[in-house]
Amino acid sequence: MKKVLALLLLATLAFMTITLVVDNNLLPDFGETKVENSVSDTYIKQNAMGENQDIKFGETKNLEIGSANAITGIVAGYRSFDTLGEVTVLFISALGVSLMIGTTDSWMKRSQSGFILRVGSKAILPILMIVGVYIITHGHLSPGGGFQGGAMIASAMLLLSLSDHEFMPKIKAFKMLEGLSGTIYILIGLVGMILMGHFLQNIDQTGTIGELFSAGLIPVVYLFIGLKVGSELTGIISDFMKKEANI
Amino acid sequence: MNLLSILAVLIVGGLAAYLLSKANKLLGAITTILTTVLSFVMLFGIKDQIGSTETFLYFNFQLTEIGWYFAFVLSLTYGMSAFYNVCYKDKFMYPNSYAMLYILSLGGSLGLFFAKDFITFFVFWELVVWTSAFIIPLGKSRRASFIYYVVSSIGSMATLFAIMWIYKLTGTMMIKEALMSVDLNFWPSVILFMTFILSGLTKIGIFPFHVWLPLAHGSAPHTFSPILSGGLVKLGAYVAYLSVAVFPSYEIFGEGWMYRGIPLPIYFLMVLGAISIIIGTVMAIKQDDAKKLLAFSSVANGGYILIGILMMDEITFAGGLLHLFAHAVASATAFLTITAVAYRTGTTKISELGGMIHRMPITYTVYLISIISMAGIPPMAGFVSKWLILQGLASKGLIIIAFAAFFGSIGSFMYVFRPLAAVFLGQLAPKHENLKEAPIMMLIPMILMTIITLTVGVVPKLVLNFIVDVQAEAGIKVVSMTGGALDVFNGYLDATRVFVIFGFGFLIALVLFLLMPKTRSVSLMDTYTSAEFIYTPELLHYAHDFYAPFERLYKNHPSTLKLYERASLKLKEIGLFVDYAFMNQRPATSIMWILIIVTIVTIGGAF
Amino acid sequence: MINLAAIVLMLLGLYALLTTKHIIKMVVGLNVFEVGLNLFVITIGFNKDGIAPILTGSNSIKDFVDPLPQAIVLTAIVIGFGITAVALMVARKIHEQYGTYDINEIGGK
Amino acid sequence: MKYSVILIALPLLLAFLSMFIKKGKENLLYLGMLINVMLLFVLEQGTYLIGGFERPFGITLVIDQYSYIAVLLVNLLFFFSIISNYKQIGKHSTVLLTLLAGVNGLVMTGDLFNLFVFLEITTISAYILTTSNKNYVGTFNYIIVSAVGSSLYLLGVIMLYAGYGTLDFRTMTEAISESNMSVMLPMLFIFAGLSVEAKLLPFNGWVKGVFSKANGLVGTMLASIIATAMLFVMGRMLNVLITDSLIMDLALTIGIITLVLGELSAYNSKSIKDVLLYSSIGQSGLVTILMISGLIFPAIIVIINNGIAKLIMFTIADEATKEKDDFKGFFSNHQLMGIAFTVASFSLIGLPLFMGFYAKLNSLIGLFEMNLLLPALLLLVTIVEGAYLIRLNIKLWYLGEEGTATTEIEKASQKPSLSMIVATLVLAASLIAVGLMPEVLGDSITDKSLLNEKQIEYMTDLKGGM
Repeated sequence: MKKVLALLLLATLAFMTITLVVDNNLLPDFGETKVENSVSDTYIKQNAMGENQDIKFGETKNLEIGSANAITGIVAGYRSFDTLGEVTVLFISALGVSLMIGTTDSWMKRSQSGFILRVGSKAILPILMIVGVYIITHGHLSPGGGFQGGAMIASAMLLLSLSDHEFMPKIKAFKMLEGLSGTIYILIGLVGMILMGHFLQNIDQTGTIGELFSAGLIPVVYLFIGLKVGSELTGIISDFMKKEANI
Repeated sequence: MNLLSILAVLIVGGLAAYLLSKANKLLGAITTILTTVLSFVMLFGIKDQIGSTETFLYFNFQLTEIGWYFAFVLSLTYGMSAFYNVCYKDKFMYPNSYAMLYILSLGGSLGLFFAKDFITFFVFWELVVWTSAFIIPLGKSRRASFIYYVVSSIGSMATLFAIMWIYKLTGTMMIKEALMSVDLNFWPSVILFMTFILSGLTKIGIFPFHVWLPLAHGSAPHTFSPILSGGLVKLGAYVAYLSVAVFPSYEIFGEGWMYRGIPLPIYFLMVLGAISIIIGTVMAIKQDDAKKLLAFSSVANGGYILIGILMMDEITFAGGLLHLFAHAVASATAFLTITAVAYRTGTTKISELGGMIHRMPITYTVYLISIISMAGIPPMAGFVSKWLILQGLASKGLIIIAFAAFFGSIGSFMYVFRPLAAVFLGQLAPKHENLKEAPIMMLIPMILMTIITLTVGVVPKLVLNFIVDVQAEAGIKVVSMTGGALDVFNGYLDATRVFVIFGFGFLIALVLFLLMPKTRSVSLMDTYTSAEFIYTPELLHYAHDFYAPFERLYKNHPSTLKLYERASLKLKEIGLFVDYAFMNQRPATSIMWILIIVTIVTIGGAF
Repeated sequence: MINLAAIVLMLLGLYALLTTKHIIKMVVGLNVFEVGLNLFVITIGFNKDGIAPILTGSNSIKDFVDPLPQAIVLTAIVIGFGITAVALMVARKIHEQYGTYDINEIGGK
Repeated sequence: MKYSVILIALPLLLAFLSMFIKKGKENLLYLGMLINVMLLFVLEQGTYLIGGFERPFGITLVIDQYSYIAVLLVNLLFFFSIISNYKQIGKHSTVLLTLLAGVNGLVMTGDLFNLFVFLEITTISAYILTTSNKNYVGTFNYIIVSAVGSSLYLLGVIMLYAGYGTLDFRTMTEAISESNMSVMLPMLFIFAGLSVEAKLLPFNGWVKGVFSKANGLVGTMLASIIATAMLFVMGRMLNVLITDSLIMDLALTIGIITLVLGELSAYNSKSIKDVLLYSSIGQSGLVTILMISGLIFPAIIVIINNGIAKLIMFTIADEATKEKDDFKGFFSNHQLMGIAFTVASFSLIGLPLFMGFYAKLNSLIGLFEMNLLLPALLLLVTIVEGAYLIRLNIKLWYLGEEGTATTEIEKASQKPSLSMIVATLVLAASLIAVGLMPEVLGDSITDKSLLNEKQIEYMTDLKGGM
């Protein structure tokens, strides 16, 4: 009976929202969004500060943000305050999980991992780590960035701990790494405030677009975000592996 | 010596009482006496500054005749009852806050009478409400204070609604200008009138709102009940005056339906007053606890006062105001005597007492005189005021209201006589053998009050002069007095001559009493009936349910308190529904509600 | 058409939340709801003949897709992860406290 | 003006630093809290650009007259809440720091998506705080419902972005007022999303599970600090962004339902904490009504009054029900706390000489401009509110069964911390001070005397200020 009612309710809601979404003049139809009438037009042309120059890969120098990947330009440049907030969200959830699990070092007993897993993980692990680091460092050039690279490093850690069970207890430094990278991220922001006048402001020399050392502080910021996300995810995974301290 | 100095004395006195009585309780009690009596005396000092205005912070005050008269009545009752605090000082849980709240409630009521604008009026009104709401639980019951607060907050919120409505209409907060310049057509102004007067009705204890009176007076601390029934009930009369005299009610309702010259809304209120007289009298007869009995008598007398003030003609209005004074003094004295008895015996239950006359003769005489005035028997002040009210009602030809007034007077003989016969007369119970008379500090106020009742009864001109000024200020025809005698529409009342005749009659009765042979008094407790041993002699004591046959007439009468309880239960059920429907700890319910709201709005939006 | 599919996906997630009794399934339902939401956010920025907003030698910035929704989705996904981690840990504590994942039995206590 | 971002950045910095030190994390919390309070003296109004980019492109922190009061209030309430409940901090000092940053961000941000991020920071810190009362089912319910709520908010914001192309609050409001596109659906989602956290009635199924066993610290954090921030955010949304008439009527009806049902269920509940939680639901309903009918100035006073009163009452309620649940006559041996509690409850009812009265008068003036029914409803609800608060006060002050007058006072069982008594008394004194001299609130708020002028329309620059 409850299921039927819920289904009925959601069906009417679906019908209503779809009719409203399709034939109202607010949302452009699917596929016809014009970038021109939105803020992201300046994000792409990177002329928020005013001077408008056409951007060619490899030539234009000292753009506002100077990152080839427009999304990284937004995430770590124009709206990096959001990213700071988001990193705190991850930080608190990792902290919350460790608070709830309590300080216990009794780990869940798990059966010995299979032969294929042990050998296979040894082969895959280096590839995973290299690709992860690559994605973090090339955040401003190719798709991806700190969060995606951090997740890959964490999955490498997970693979490692699945294969041999003594690995995870040995790691103590993650909490420190987490705190360190978060602090540096805010220090970059404060330095930006003192030097350039506004919190989290990028430096002027953003190099030529498309090169590795371009887009000013953004790769540095993304590097620390990658480390932070990697350590936090691993921390969460290790907490879930612990047994509840029977307090 | 002006308005602000009196209020300053009271407010500062209240705080000082709190600190002093923390040091030692006696000091705190004495400060209560000093401050209240000082304020009573200072009132006479500023009698000549009528019309002077003062401002402090954002409160502004103005001394008016009516304000002065009410302040005079209240500070008299407060001053007299303050004497009891000395003897009752270590009978409270919080003696220091009792002293402070006691004085602050007087400060609040005086500030209320002198208020020039509505904000000051409402601030001091609420000050009185919550100070008394925190004194009542010091007595026997916490529930009484809760019901008291709820009923009086119904009234004060209604008046706040009317005040803000007037502010919207006239744009000014000054009481006089605002009430004068209200121009609404008939029915909205009726709503405005009813909501404004509501707080007065709840305070006087008129029919639907009389529920808190017996509970609060009955279970308030013994020294605060006289204030409650003598003083605080009169605040409602001030609001009634404002809404009838200052608010041009007779002109505005003039063209509506009239009954013998009284407009419809005012006549409706007078009917309510009449009903509360009947209810008060009938319920008072039934009570076994003396304090509850007197509380119900305040309900009845509140009805008289309201009818008097609402009539707004020279006879009944003067009678109403005089009755206000007479009832304040008489009921305060009656409560004081009951408190004195309770101080000695520890109980106010009529059936447990008896024969107090042998041990406490002075308290007995004081009680006798106060109930004579309350019942409206000639030589006392109560008679003059009730007589004026009845004259006015008869002259205007209001049959129903006059019937209720007569019924109330006759009924009052019955209920005042019950404590007299059961508590003071009759046999002294063995356990009260070694009882002493009430202490000196209690006797002083009792005797003073009886003297006042007697003198006003004999020479009503003393108080009527004040009332005449009030009538002049309110623009009503002034009650005419030729040489101490009040002219009424069919003749005149010369109170002093009436007193002389009564005095002469009293003398004859006294002589006869002394000459007649003495009766042999038999101790009640050694009753013996046909070899049957009585195990519970007090059941046969005639004080035990005194008016049983009369009470059987209306044994299962409907009680308004049940009505209030049922309403409160209904509200609680709604609260329970909210708890059940929204608050269970399943995410599904809240999400269901969110989706229902979103669906309804989207459907609404689509069309 | 994908944005309508995204809306349907969201409602499926809500259906799961409304009807399931198992608290872990509720967390899964919440995730389905958030995936649907993220899909909807992505389709807002979609342009038929646009390309990924990454500048390389061969393309130019004229025909980029709108990058802002993609940046927002990045943050939304990470926040969704944070909430799910905390929710799962709380679910585990509930299991330790009541010994069951069924919300009706838990509600009873 | 630079300092406004430090109010957010500094607590975060200290939160990250607190990972390094094992013991003594509380000192970082006290440090961050103190610096934030000191920064308040230097705060002045203006728009702060994050990253140096102009308004529609970068994120801006806006402190206009509206959020100036909000920032002052939120930081001071946080300060007093920590002082009076420092015993219950335990392992939560880092989470409290992020909560402080999140709440400051909520109130100051001028960007819709940034508001979503700070909303998440605040709610997740709140989840972890509530786990301290071991009622995990309540926390789980809270997580699921407010996750759905904030996702709905994000859905609304994205729809508005699709239509108007900007995420900045002020450019969005200007774009909406110029164009005549139908914005009903996104505003509905935004209102639904925010009202989950602002505790409006049909959306607040989570409140009872979280509050009924919350200890002093968690109770004050949720009922006083987060509630104040959320009501300020709700006020900004209802007043400036939501212009669709259907949604405004919806908000008004929900506000009225919440006010009436909230107060009635408070009247029905027995334990102190239930009474307080339902009363805060009622107050948020009242704020919604005032905000929707354009009475911003009385709404702000109601929020301030509710914030301070709830802080006092929750701390003392937790202290009262620490040992035995029957708190009858608790104040007989804690008279100072009793005075603070009674002052707070009187100010909540709106009795004269307290801040609540000043708020009630102004809201009545405003409501009377609209029609006669709303003020009548407000006053009827005040009667119910007065009833259950006075009943609570009498039960707390007076010992003794129904029929007997008690004279002796039982011995005090536990000694409350000195800082709690001082903090609650200072707050109670502030309630009285504002009640007596409303100009104490600072001329920026009440540049008119109490009553002579109609309620001031100072929010004109808000329409442009954000």
